[in-house]
Amino acid sequence: MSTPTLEPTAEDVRERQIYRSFGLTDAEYEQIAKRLGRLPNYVETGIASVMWSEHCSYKSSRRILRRFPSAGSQVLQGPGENAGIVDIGDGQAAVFKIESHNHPTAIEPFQGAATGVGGIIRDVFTMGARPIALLNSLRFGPLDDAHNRYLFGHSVAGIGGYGNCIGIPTVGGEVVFDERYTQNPLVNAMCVGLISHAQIATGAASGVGNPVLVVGAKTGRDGIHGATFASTQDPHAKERSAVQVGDPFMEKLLMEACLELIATGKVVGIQDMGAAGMTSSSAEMASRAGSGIRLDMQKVPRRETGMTPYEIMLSESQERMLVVMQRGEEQVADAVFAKWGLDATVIGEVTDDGMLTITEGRQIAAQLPVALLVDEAPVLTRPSSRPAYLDALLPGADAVVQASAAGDFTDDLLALLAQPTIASKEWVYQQYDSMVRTETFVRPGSDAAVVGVPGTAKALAMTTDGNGRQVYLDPYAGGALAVAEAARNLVCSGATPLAVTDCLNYGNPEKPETYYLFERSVDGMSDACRAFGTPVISGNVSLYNETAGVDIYPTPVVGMVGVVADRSHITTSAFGTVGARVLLLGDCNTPLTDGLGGSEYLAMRAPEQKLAYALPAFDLTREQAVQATCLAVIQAGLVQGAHDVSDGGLMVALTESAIAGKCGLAIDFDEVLPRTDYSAAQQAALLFGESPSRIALCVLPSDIARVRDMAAAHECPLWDIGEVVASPAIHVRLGGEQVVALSVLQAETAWRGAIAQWMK
Amino acid sequence: MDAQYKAAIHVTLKASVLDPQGAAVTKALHALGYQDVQDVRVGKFIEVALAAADETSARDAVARMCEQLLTNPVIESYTYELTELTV
Amino acid sequence: MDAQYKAAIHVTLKASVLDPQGAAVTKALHALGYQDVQDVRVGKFIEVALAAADETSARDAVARMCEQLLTNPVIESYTYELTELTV
Amino acid sequence: MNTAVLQFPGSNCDEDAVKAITQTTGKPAELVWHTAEDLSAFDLIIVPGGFSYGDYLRSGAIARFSPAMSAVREAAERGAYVLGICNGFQILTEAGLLPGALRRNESLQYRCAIVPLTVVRADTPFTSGYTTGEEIYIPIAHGDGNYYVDDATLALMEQRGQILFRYAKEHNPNGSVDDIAGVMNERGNVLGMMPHPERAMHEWLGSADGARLFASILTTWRNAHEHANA
Ligand SMILES: Nc1ncnc2c1ncn2[C@@H]1O[C@H](COP(=O)(O)OP(=O)(O)O)[C@@H](O)[C@H]1O
Ligand SMILES: [Mg+2]
Repeated sequence: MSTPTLEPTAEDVRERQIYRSFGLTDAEYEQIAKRLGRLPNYVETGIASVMWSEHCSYKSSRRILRRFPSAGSQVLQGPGENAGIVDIGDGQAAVFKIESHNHPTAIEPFQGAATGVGGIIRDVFTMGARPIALLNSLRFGPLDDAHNRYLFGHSVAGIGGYGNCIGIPTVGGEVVFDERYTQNPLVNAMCVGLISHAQIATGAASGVGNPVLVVGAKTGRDGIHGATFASTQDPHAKERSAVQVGDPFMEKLLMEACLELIATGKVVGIQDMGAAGMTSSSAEMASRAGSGIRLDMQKVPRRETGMTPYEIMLSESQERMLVVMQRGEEQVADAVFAKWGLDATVIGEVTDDGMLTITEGRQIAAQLPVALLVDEAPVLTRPSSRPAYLDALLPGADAVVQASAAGDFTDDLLALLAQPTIASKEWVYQQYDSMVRTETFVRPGSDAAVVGVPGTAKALAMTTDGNGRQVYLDPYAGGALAVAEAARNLVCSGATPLAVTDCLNYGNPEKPETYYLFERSVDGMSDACRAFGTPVISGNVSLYNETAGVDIYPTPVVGMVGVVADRSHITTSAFGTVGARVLLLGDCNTPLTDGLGGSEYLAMRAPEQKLAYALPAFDLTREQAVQATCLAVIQAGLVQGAHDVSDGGLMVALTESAIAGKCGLAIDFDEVLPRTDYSAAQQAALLFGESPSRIALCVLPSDIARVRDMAAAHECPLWDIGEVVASPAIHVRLGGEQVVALSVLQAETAWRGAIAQWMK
Repeated sequence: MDAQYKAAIHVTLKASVLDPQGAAVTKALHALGYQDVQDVRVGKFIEVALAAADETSARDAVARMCEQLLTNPVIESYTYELTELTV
Repeated sequence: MDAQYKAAIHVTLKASVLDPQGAAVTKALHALGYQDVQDVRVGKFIEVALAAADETSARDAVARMCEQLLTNPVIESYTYELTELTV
Repeated sequence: MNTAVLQFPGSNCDEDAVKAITQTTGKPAELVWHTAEDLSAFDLIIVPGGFSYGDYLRSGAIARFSPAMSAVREAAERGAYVLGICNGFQILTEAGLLPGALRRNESLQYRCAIVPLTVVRADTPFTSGYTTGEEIYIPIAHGDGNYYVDDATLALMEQRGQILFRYAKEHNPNGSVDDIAGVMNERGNVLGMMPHPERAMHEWLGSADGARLFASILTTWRNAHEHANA
């Protein structure tokens, strides 16, 4: 094979400033040249530029990410590996991570979303874990726009297409619609795996002379410079070549083969090829072991002819892994991969010179210090400034929205239930196989999903949560709330929260205001993670979600996993026990005056004001008391159903529980809130406001005394607000009057049909 | 009066884009003994029956629907043939 | 020496079999304002590159692979064109 | 009863089928790789769900050429029970062991849900544990479950009693002809169905109605076996 003659020379790269088109600044280029003591050639410039891109180097975020707590006795592997690992007892562990695929999705929603799922699955089985569940967190523009419907519909199909084919159940997630995401939809995918401690594999390339193999798919010209592309503005205008087509069938084979190979104990290190393909996987593996790697491009199996070392090193072809085997054990890999009909090809070896050396046959095509690529990548301190709008927000209690019919909130409730952000997500999750592996105890539709741990009485609960509008209105509290809501969802299902993976989706970090939002929300998340004892063990950052000057809301998404100690504790959001009482953990009084700041109700009834009012205050101590009580009463076997109050407020939560339980509810606030002169705004705030730290419980009358005692012991307020009734209707009395009256069927029709109606 | 046309549209993945279906079919054909098959690409064949004032506007409509709905130019390309149907 | 051929195979659902994809595309085109579209059928377009001794054996191979693997005769029918590639 | 669960590249409900058999018989089924040529040791062969060969080209189209499928044909001819679930049903139709074909769902969407089925006949080896006309709940999870046969074949199948399961009225999830969810061969020892009985083994999975299907096969086999040995 001949060396390409058209490739620019090192001098060309400098003279024509080609490095700029790769995303390197003049100063960064000079720094690289200085460190090398010579001009980097074209291949080297390409390699360095992707490694120093935002996507690979986290240069804008690295300083901030250090603020997250990441240690804890349960943590077996914190951030820095392909996925984090937490102990779940009995020698077993949960492995998980979340990842964004926002930019590819914006231009090819099916494949963009599908390959996002493929990537996160690889991150988990790379650790040696068997993936057992998938979740996804989605943000799109409003559904009244055809292009938004196209993006949403195809993304969902792509997520399903990948997970269904590979046979990992998709058990949960969330979907939010807001015009801030029209140009920049967000697709975050999370994967959870199970592993026994003994099987944990890592991505370190150690042991001089150990062979380095590429396994799985052949390399093509897919997505060259995808990593750079993910870090720049306006995905539409940028390199369209960066979209890849996923092959879930190949990934299924690759997963089975890799798990089989890791189980042989002959693997030294293994790492998937994600962003920046072979470049980042080899550099990172060498970096973790403090070693070097030498790779011969001529040995890499290729799908296309005439590929240059530059193209091979930067290709983002999917479904490939880099494996370091023990020397002399190559044939073990051969045998395992042959059974699955896959290639396992030795392409190089581990060295001790600390260099990443790329050859083409005997000829050196690139040679760079691993440290330069990984450790010496720039860490930026970006200017940060508090956006002025934050200080101009009005008190939430001032947001005045009257009921649409005098004194009656029934129509408002129906309208709210049909808001796509609140409506049932059945249209989405019916397209996902949520049951394969037959371990799904709680399928999508409750608070958290629950998946059994085979061979034990335990189960894992998992959820993803985030609310960009709240973070926009109060970055610190919004960040903390995302963590709190995730924990609350787990607790409602009967689980003890264990740890967090986070996906930080923001706009342009070069804007000081955006950077401020980023920083403050990470602070809020960090403090909440400390409070709940849930360290951050893995995560992902997606910046530059900005088009034509419009940033998305700052949207940190929290993925959280907890353990259900005994399957008998598993609880769902269904209130289906006739005669049981409806109790509210948390305060019933402050919501009356907290107002509607940040709520879906305000966004629906007065869209122009939705960003004008401050959020209700958030008190972490109160939140902890509510969650601790909830978990304690569930574990004591005193709870028939539990549902946290979030989007849409108390009435939406109660209605969802009634629908799921196929029962009616008679809610009566007159006992506990005996005044008769509440204003319409106060009533709306109680019914639909989004004051945090509340959980509705369904409890048998005979258990109420014990629940009261346990709440008192945790200093958690508890309110008895109504009863589960057989007659399938929801009635609410407040201020001495009936303020809501509707049949469960009416509510269910509005709620269940809304998204399908749009997507017809 | 409008004339009747039939467009036969071929949508194929761009040459550089991975075609997992094609790869699987190639392998299957080899396993079945068709060793002389070198490559298979699987695309879509879409037949559209439409009315239009004349050939130019029919062509224009077909090209637009290809670009708007029937293909994603990021990964696919298309060609089409138009025939006028005699009624 | 074998010659190189390319077969362009069109697989379509039989006329008697309802085509849900075609129906969906018709609806989507109407929604986009292409009211003059009367009918859409969606099928597969399979390109096979193969070597064969001569045209007859190439045709024979293509027909056999269509019947064995590439189509399901219960619901589909096919046509193909063969071109010899000049090297 | 000796049970084999076939594994093709891309099968993903194989382990679930093994679990269901273990629960039914107290003895695990054997996972058999698609290259196996001899299935003579087995009384029941399950062709499980999943995406064999990615379901590329057509669901089940490539898998039907696996060596194990020739062995399945022989097993069916000797009278062993064959149960194709979801992708397994697709493979059996592609292989010609069952009539008809499975098209894309009418909605063009993959659909996963627990659906009501009507048991059309309860006098077969696969359904003896149900009652005729009974409504049962079994999960579906497929994108290509839209069953097609031409009218003449359908009439014949009706006449011969080959239709075992229908989606309950108003609950056809995919557009299947005549609401068909599961069909049997003429001889009565090969069943293909889109719903997943192996996912309906416990109330906590949403339904335990699938367990009776496996129990039916076991009972029939035992009866025949004891009869033969008597
Ligand atoms: N994209 C999605 N994929 C899978 N399940 C989803 C998705 N979106 C929502 N769900 C499921 O629907 C239910 C309700 O979601 P959501 O309202 O976000 O719950 P919560 O407010 O309790 O976090 C949950 O069980 C959730 O997992
Ligand atoms: Mg919730």
